[in-house]
Amino acid sequence: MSTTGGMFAVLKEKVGQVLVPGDEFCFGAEETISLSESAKPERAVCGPGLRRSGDRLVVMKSGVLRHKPPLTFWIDSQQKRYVATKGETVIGIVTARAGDTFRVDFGGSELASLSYLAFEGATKRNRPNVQVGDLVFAQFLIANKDMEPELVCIDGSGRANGMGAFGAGGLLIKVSLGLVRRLLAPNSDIRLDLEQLFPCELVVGMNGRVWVRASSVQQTLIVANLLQSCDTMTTQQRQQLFRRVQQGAL
Amino acid sequence: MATVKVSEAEKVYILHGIRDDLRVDGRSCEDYRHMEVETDVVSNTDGSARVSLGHTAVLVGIKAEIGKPRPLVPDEGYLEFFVDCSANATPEFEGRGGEELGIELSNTLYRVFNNKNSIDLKGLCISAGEHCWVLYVDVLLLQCDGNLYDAISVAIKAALFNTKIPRVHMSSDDEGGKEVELSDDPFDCVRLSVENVPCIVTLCKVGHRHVVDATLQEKACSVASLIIAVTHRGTVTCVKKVGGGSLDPESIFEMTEAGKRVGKALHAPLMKLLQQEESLGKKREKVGFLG
Amino acid sequence: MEVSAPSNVSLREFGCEQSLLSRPDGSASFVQGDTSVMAGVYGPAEVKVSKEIYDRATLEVLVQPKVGLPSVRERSQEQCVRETCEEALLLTLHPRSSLTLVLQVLHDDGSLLSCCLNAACMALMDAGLPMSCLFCGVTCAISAYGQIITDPTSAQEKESRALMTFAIDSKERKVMMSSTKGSFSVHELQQCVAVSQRASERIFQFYRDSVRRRYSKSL
Amino acid sequence: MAAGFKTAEPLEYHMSFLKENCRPDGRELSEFRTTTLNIGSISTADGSALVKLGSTTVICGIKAELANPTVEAPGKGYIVPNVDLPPLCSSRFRPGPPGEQAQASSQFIADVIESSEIIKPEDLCIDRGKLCWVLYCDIMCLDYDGNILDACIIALLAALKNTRLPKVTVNKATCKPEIDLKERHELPVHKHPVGTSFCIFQDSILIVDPTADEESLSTSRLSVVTDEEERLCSLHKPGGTSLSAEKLQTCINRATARQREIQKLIEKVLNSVKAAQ
Amino acid sequence: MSPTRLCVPGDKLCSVEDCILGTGVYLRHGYIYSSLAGYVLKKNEGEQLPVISVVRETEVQLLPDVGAIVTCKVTSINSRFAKVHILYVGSTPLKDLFRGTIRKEDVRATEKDKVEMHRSFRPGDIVLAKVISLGDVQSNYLLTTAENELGVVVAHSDAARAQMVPISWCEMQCPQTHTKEFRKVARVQPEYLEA
Amino acid sequence: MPTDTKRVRGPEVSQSPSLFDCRPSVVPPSHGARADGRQRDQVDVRPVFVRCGLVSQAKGSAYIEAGDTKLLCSVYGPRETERKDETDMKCGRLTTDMRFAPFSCPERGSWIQGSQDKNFSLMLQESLQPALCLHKYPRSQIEVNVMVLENSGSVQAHAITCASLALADAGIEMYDLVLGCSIRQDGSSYVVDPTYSEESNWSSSEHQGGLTVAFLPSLNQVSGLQSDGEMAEETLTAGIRTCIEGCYKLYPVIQQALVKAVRRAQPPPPES
Repeated sequence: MSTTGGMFAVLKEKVGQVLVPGDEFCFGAEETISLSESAKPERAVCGPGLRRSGDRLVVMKSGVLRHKPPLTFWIDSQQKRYVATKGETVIGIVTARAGDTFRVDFGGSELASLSYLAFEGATKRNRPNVQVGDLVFAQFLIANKDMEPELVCIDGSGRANGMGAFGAGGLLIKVSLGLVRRLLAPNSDIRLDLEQLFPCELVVGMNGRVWVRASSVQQTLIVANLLQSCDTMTTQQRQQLFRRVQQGAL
Repeated sequence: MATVKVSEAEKVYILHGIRDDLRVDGRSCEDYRHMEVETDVVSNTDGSARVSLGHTAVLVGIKAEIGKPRPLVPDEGYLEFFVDCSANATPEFEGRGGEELGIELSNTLYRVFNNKNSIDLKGLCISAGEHCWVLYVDVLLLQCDGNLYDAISVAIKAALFNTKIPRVHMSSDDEGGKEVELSDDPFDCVRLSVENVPCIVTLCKVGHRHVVDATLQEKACSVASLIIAVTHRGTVTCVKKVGGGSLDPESIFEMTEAGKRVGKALHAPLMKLLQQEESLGKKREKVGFLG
Repeated sequence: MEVSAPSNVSLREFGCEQSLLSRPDGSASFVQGDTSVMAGVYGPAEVKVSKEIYDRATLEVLVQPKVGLPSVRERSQEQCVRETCEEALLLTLHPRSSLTLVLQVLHDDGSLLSCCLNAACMALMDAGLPMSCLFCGVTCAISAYGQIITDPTSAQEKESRALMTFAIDSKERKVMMSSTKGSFSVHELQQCVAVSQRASERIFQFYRDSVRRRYSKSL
Repeated sequence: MAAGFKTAEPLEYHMSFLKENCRPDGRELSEFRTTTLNIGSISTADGSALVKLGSTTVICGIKAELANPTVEAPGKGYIVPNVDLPPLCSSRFRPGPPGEQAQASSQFIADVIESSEIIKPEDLCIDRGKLCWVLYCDIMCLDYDGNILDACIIALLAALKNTRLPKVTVNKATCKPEIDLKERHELPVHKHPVGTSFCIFQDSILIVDPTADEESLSTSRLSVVTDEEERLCSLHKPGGTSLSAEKLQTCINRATARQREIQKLIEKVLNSVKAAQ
Repeated sequence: MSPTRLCVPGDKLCSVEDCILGTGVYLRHGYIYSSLAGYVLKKNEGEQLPVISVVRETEVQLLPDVGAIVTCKVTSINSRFAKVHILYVGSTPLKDLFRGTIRKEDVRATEKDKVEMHRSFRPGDIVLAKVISLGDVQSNYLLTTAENELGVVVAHSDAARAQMVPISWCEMQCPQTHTKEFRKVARVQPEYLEA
Repeated sequence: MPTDTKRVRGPEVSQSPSLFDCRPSVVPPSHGARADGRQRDQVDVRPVFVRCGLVSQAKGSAYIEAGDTKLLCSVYGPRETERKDETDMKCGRLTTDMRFAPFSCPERGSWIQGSQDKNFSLMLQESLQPALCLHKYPRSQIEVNVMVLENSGSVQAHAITCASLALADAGIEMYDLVLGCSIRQDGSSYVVDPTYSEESNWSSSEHQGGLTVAFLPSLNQVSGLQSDGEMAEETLTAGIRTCIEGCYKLYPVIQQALVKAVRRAQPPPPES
């Protein structure tokens, strides 16, 4: 048992280490934890892979313990299957129309629904030009375990804000969810390395789908392949590979 | 089984007609529709026949193969029935629908032939307990327009009439083992006696009367039918009530009586026709497979 | 005949690799001596209406033998593995979805059920499915001379007069699953459970080391 | 009130009883339902028994046939047990090939036969390497109200005790067996394994002889099979909530007591059958 | 005729001129026959003729019928409808599973276009509803909760799984965490409470 | 045949010991008294023992024992129809499944259902359906399961009787009970409610046949009829009459069993 205050110290000590399901941390009486984002500064926020059980904090996924000051903790795991989370943006494939909604496959356990009206400027008369088979970049409006997830292509103020159906061209690839998070992190080193290589458009969905378009098909393919191989490489290996590509060796 | 939708008004019309012994197509209650029989229509079988009755069409092929007698009756050969309900006949046969009907039809055929006299099973035995002829009777439904049982039974009788089983000799080799030798001469073959093969008559109860060879419309007006397998002597080898309704005993007795009468009368013209066709031999005019 | 438990538990050499298959959402191979099992996990995925459970995920386990079709024996193993996994997984977090665990036996040289359990646990972890604890499988054989042999080979299994496989949880080291063959006394059973609990410590440490190796690149 | 609660919130309904150390059917936690036995009622079988455990009804019929032994075991016969859960016995089972539960039960019974040595396969040998008996032990559930494993073992044991095999002689000249169906002899039954099944509720409450409802709501099941020498023939716990050593010992003690009760019951019924003949 | 007369299906009970048909009987050729095995019951309800019925131990309301009040458990929801399992018809428990659907437009009587399914029901909730249609080939029984007396009667809180207490027609509260959750709450009437 | 992977398997082939029986098999006599002492050419059915409500899990159930023939039937439903089509919207569906326990016949049977069992199931369905008020059960199906525990002849007929009892026990609305009876024609004489050996051992004379009738006693309707073998039309009609007579003999026993079951389930309601 850790002493009061020492609990967070123990947790912080473990940051960056690999934990497995069943690992536990005990809270002292004064320490509280909040499951909601709107935590007061002294409360710890329990992120993905962690769960509160009574007065304990229990690990439920294997991975690396991460910490974001002041007291946000989560497990960074290399998971392939995406689980819908409210507010996250994903790339989905329109698989069917049902009534006045589209059914969208986003790689989760069930299809999400996407209303005809959830596009910028769409009205009952003016329906968006989206066909079955099209790719959409959309955000989760509803995502919880009790309900069918629902996507929208507009933000709170009704703007597209970068979301909507994709145009022609480009290539969709699938990468690990861990890589997606690294790509989306502020000042992502992979992204910086790529930018130095050659200009390309990159749309990253939290569901592990990445859409790439560069100036030529050849360059698009190179970027796609580089990204997919990033998953299994250390930083040095990656930088070495990027250098070789830049030199035209590959 | 293939069904059609019949409106209430049509039902009343059909019912009243039958009450007055006048059916929609002009027949009286115990008349068959036009029937065509053609034998030897499939070359790779030992016997075959095609029968059409109205728009119902069935094809029967018989293959004779050497097998082992059943342990309980070592001195007899046996028959195997298989009814294939092709999805061509009616779209309802697609998937499991056809399979179930096929099992029902073939089970009934086993019952119809489950007696000692229909086919001389002892004659199919080659050596007791070891070898016998097995006749595989394959029925293919080409088109369904009601009254499948009757059409199938006529086709089977015709195909059995047409069946030629190669003659076999038993020879013993040096070590005392026995071997079956088939005759090399394709014309050296045995024919089956089909005299006692029964024909099925289906009687469909419509209103207070019953009709023979019901069309699909007439069937839709009926709650139950009786099928009766009758030999040329009038012996009944199988009766069976089919359909979801019930029948009162008196009408069953009327129906069996009618069935016997109609069935008995069916045999003589059929045999005559078969023999006539046989005598024409190769010269006969082929109507064509689906003619 | 009184059984004698070895003072230190001996296990064959273990090996494990996670994430080695690209199609499943989680995968692992587990090797115990010459016994080896490959596990793949799919899900949480869409569930058939007939199998849908309104408040939790539906788990299906398939055991594929090295040769031939799965038989009644595999069905019994599937049941043991499935109910063990169901206890460890937090299935209520993914209601109305399906999880599928496929265990392909690559080679059987004894202790197969425990190897299946170990492969299953590593694959579930790799898939990132929420779990309340880990579990491991331990097989014990009681030899004709009354010795307890942990993690026996096929030959040792054949010569044994009793064979027991347990699944042990990582939280309290209690018995989650038990499957036995042959007859044995209560005392022998207690000894085997104790030995298995000790063995489980080593296996859980091995799990932790394997996972650490896997995440070494992202540390 | 009670009926409504039972269907809408079955777990809460059961827990409300278990917390008071009793069960919805009025039993105590460690109490079995009434066990009744009917031996030898099927004349078409070589041995048969019908067991009722409360409402749960299981019938076992044994048919002996002749076969060639395998090359690997020329001196052994075959014992082929199968458990069937037909749609007749409960609406939870659908027509078609056996489901997982039926298959796992069949395997369990096969394991118990092998582990307990209830029948030695050597006893089924007629002519080494040439001819042996196959005992088809077909067990069928007629009414499924939980705990079929215990009922199956009792039915199997009683049916085997009731089995009479016809006399076989191998004709020296023809090498063919000759059988006298009228002259029959008993089958040596070496052990008397009896099973006791438990269910665990909410990680700690242990109940014996669960009904179908209790089985489906519990978090774990456990079956202990013991013989007359108090040796364990099977400790079968297919997963679920983990169990402490103390609880396990409680289960084993209950199982040994149950074994004695059932062995007595079988003897009693067998004697009354013999007396009636 | 003895009041405790027993009959089996097919028994001729009386002429149609003597009685009015109740339940468990049928009419054939001017006579009333029993269609059940049970007790014959004649009731005088002020009419000229008594009503004749055959009754059994349980009410023979075996199937949900249009207009029946049913108790059901929510199994899944999406933005358009909730799927439920029907557990009771009136106060008779069903032995077998029947599925029903509550469409968004049938949740409540007012402001139908503002209904949000996840603010009305959650999986696991016990709901009182009324059958409005037997549905067609594709669909299940269609149910409605658009009456004050219909809606959620039992719900468990997301946080503590504790049974919540209704505090208004659209909110329920967890007694442990005091968090409020939205539901289409039924104003429970005593006659349904026993279910 | 593909190997059955869902059952414990035995050897590839095994043979029934009766094939090697060293004693000559006894053919039952074709004249005089029957093996069990019953009379030939008379409506001499075996006394039946019937009991309702033995299967606790079923909505209704019945057990029938006639001589050594033992059958159990359970009824489930009405429950939601699995495969729906238009007619199911107005009318309920009746499904039947009749099976033989592997140990029920002198020769061990396979677990896998043969086409013979399907034939039994079909006749059971067609015989029961006319008696049921299926229009009272829209969108649902009623399932009848029959298990033959011991086959000592006339199983189809007893299965029909047993199933109609189980349906009535389940409280399914019916126009009438359905009773079954079989006869076996053997030359010029016949036996009613034949045993297994009377069914399977035919003497060599001509005109052998079997006939099973399902009958609604109160409505005087035949709901099921099936025969095989060879019979003159007059013999057949006489046989049908005999079977109907056999059904009437059974009728009071079945009525009483059902009345007893109702009384056991519940005391009489108070007089209004």
